[in-house]
Amino acid sequence: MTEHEYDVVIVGAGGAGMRAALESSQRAKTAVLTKLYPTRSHTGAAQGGMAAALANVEEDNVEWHVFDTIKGGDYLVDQDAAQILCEEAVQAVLDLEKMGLPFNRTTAGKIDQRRFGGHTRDHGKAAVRRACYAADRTGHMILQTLYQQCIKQDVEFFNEFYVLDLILNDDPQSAEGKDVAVAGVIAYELSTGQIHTFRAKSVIFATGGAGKVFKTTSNAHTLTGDGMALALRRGIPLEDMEFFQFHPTGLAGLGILLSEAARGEGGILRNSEGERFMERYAPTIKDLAPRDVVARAMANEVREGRGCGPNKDYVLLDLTHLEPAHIDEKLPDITEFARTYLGVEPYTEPVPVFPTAHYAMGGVPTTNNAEVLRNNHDTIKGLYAAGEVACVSVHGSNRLGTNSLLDINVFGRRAGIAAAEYALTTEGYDLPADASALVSDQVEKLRATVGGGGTERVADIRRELQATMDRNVQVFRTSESLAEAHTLVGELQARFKNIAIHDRGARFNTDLLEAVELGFLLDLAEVVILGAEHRKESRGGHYREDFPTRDDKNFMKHTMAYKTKDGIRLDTKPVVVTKYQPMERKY
Amino acid sequence: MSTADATTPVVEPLRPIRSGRSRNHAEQWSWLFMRGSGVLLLVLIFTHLFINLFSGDGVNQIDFAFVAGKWASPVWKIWDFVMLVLAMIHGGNGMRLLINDYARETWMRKTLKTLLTACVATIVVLGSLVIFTFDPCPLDASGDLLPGVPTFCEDVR
Amino acid sequence: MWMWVVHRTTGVAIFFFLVVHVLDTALVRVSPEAYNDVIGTYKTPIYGIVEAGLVAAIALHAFNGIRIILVDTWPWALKHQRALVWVVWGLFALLMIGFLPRHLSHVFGGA
Amino acid sequence: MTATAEAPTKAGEVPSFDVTLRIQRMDPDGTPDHPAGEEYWEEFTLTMHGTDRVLDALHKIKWDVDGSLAFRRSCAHGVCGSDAMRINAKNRLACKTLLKDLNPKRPITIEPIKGLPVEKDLIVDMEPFFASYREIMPFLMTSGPTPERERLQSPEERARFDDTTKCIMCAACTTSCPVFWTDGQYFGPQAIVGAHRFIFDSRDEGEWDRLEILNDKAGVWKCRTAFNCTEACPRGIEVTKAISEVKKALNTGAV
Ligand SMILES: Cc1cc2nc3c(=O)[nH]c(=O)nc-3n(C[C@H](O)[C@H](O)[C@H](O)COP(=O)(O)OP(=O)(O)OC[C@H]3O[C@@H](n4cnc5c(N)ncnc54)[C@H](O)[C@@H]3O)c2cc1C
Ligand code: HEM
Ligand code: SF4
Ligand code: F3S
Ligand code: FES
Repeated sequence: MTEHEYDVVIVGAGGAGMRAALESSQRAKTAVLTKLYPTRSHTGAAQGGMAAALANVEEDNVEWHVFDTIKGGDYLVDQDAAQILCEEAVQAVLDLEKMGLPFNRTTAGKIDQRRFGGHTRDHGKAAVRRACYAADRTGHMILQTLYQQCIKQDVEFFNEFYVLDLILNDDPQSAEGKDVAVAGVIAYELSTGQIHTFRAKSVIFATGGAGKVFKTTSNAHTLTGDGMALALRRGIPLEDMEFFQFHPTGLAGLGILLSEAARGEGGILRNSEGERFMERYAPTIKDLAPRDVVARAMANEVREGRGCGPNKDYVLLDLTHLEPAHIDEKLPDITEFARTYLGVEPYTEPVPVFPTAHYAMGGVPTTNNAEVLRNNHDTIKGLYAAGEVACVSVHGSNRLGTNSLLDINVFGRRAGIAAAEYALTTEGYDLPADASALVSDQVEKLRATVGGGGTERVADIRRELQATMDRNVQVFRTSESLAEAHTLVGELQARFKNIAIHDRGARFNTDLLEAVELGFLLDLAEVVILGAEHRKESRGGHYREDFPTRDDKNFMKHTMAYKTKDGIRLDTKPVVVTKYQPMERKY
Repeated sequence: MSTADATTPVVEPLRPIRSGRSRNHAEQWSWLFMRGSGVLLLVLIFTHLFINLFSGDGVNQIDFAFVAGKWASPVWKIWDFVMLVLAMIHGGNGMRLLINDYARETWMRKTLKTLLTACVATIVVLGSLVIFTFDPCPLDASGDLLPGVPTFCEDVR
Repeated sequence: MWMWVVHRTTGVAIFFFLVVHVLDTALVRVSPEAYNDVIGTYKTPIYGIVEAGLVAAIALHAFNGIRIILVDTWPWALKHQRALVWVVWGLFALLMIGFLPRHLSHVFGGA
Repeated sequence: MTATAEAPTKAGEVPSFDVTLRIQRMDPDGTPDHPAGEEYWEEFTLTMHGTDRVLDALHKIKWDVDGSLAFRRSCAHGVCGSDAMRINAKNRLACKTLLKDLNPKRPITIEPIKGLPVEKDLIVDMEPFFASYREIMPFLMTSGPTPERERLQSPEERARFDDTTKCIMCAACTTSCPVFWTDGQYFGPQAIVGAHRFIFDSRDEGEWDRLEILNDKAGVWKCRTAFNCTEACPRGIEVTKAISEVKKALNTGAV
């Protein structure tokens, strides 16, 4: 075991983690712990763009952006947070440009912007060009640029360190008003199998999403919701976990994402009859409606028998009317995905697509300064969260495309500043002598299963979990489907206790870590299902066939899920409404 | 907290060059030389080979007299000299690159490079001496022409 | 990659040949007889073949050297470097077709 | 191993076939049959489908046959750069290589990328690779006051270095370069690609610092235009071209 001591420890080196590191490392002694090399983080997979009302190509303003964000999130958005997000957006984009990010340019040399789903001019009148982009690899360029700046600043990285526990000085579920603070984190070093303790005055969680609870997903294999699950296990609530975004255009059967930019650049969705069906669902902005609307429309077309292909289980994304040169310039990567993985030539053939699990709107609840909340009022001193792991909540029940790259930059920066400044004011808390006990215990137990009596395989349980989630908790949900999922996940959790792994080794034991990650996924799946069962309405990404309308009277509030000794306890938290009263959501 | 509005401190510019390695552009010159000499060598060697092996009677014509005949002309003397020097430096430099690539231990590198330099130097010196002190009509101890000298030697006498 | 291996090997081969070649030519300073003796062995069939190999090596090295120079300096050549590899082999084949029969007839016929 | 097309497939069903993977393994902790650090080959025969990639086959082994097989992966669609490996003697991304494109009739050989120390099975130590990248100062360098809005750049200026911005640092290029194999000293093509991205960025003013570094013994002049890098790059970056543009800049003194 090795012990370390830092002012600020950042867990995760995606966009949010590195943006925070840039701020924090200038102010305080900072370490970044990441289970992947920073440049492997899934921020790099983001394609379409980053929203900001720069008004470089047409009239636009922050207020319209705020409105779109709130409406897009079906009014479950905390409006003060949305205001911050959109106001700081302009500076966030300009900051990245100054760090060297190679945005696409207008002929005048300014940052170019394009259309994206749900982003409109003047409160919904027409689609607006708000997404700043670098071809269809905006996230890649953000990740690279932030990493480069981290190199410039000599940020200290601990690569391939898996954070497996969070240490607080007290129980976060203790009475309101009491001081609960962070003491540090425990990490497992992949290359040696060693356990490291990090004492820290501040800890920032930036561990990204949890898409792997689903089978069909645009998320990486490594997006197993570690940060959320760790927080949950230590008694910190999770907010709005039932809201998961299903992105309309995943490559059929594979889930690999084709950015909304494809539609932003003019791509059209068609059913088996060749009909542009979005005209029926969203007459004004058609294919550029928000993702929940489009995903549901697609799933509905397939259900009503207008799906394409031998099994009639997907629809088509048609780019054939676009100039090949235009496609090459604006959408080079995603068209290559279609070629590589489906053997489809997008210049001449429409591409088979179907909704894919994409983004967790929910997560660890935070204030607008990224401080983690342990109930509706109190923060945990020194603990911060930013990025997809967090729920501020700027996305409400449905995130608008390009608002997440914005989120990680705005709130990543805020988290970095706040964490460092707090760290400079405190001595921090000492780790207890047995701080790493839980982790070493967990690791040793798993090692001991090699060749032992365990009969269950990690992969089998994971496959069943993902299949259940896809079948029952996807675009359409009912009380029956959720109940089925609930029972199944319960069974899987029981079976998980009886697993056996193969690899006893100390070095690069990825077998062991996959088992740990499955544990996280199982915990999170339960929270997602419970939240969805409880929310008897349809809103944004959560659609209950048995309750197909939005119910502001009973459910205009955030879900808060707490893990207690007796299982998950659900509670609610009010939504912050400042200017925009809920209205019917039409596009 | 209003911390998020705090301005970002300016980052000190880094030392201009971090890499502590030597840089006297030697490798650039070597690279340019390889290309320059390559082109020249192409002309020199192909002509050389053409004359020696292809034209006339091919390889069979080569003997002392043939060499003497060629070197009677200063053009061929210079030609062969330039070719010799360029080829040896080009080849020698090429061998140096190989040594750099394959010999990992410093002592090995050093030894090989010393050997190489010695070898190239000897060959260049020896070759130049031969070309420029060449006597087409050497005499034996008794003052007679050695056998095998070109026929024109008779006239010279 | 394979052209790089070829270039390297031929370069080294030529280098060592050149060393030997200068040494034997140096014999012209010793005596015509000594020189002619050594050169005489070049005219045996075995040496004839070695000599052909040498010409082949030089030709390949030289043509490929030119290809490398072109690729380094001329964007068109860079783009079509694969085609140029075939051009190198083509030129090489042509040269050898021109040279070999004649050389071998000198070697095997004449001596 | 012969591929056996299975009994007539239903319409729309992806045909399946048998394929053998021959994987180079090494366990730093040792196994009952192999001492620590020994490199050995192991074969696995699997039934796979037409749309499956090499990564799917590796997962199938890891998940269903032998959990100790170690390799890196994350995004599974060729954007994170985790899973470069030597597949049938060529560097590729496992997640971007379809089995059916590899002639599944013959065993598919899979080795770790060459030239970096192997840590376990297909995992190599990437630190030397990233160290080279760090050394070329891969960040925008500017002088003078920071403008309030964005620095202007025309689409043409932007296009100049577009190709090299695509790099995902998978190391497929560097570890396919024969010069890098012979000599760990060489910065390797990726570092040059990384430098190229800034050298030709009209906003950057550090180009001569970087060019000086690349003018070094370990720099661009080590490149023997072997083109392996260009052929290996999964992002289709014209790596040799980028290197040649850097050489040209050094030779002409103009960027
Ligand atoms: C295919 C795709 C396309 C997208 N396109 C867009 C778009 O166009 N516009 C937009 O705005 N948004 C887009 N998004 C969403 C957006 O990219 C993500 O939400 C965002 O990048 C998340 O960033 P992050 O920093 O929170 O997490 P990530 O980038 O996922 O980083 C997570 C980090 O946490 C680390 N980590 C995780 N667990 C642990 C642990 N236990 N210990 C240590 N480290 C850990 C990982 O190593 C990693 O470094 C897209 C998402 C996907 C999947
Ligand atoms: C005939 C005309 C010749 C041409 C056009 C030529 C061209 C070249 C070029 C351009 C290179 C540099 C390759 C690179 O940097 O990648 C080179 C390398 C080399 N040349 Fe030549 N050359 C010729 C003759 C010779 C001769 C006569 C010798 C031997 C004495 C020789 C030995 C070498 C060696 C050893 C190398 C180094 C190879 C390497 O590092 O891979 N060359 N040649
Ligand atoms: S240049 Fe290509 S091969 Fe090399 S690291 Fe970058 S993406 Fe990989
Ligand atoms: S493979 Fe190596 S030699 Fe040059 S062209 Fe590529 S870096
Ligand atoms: S897994 Fe990300 S590139 Fe292959």
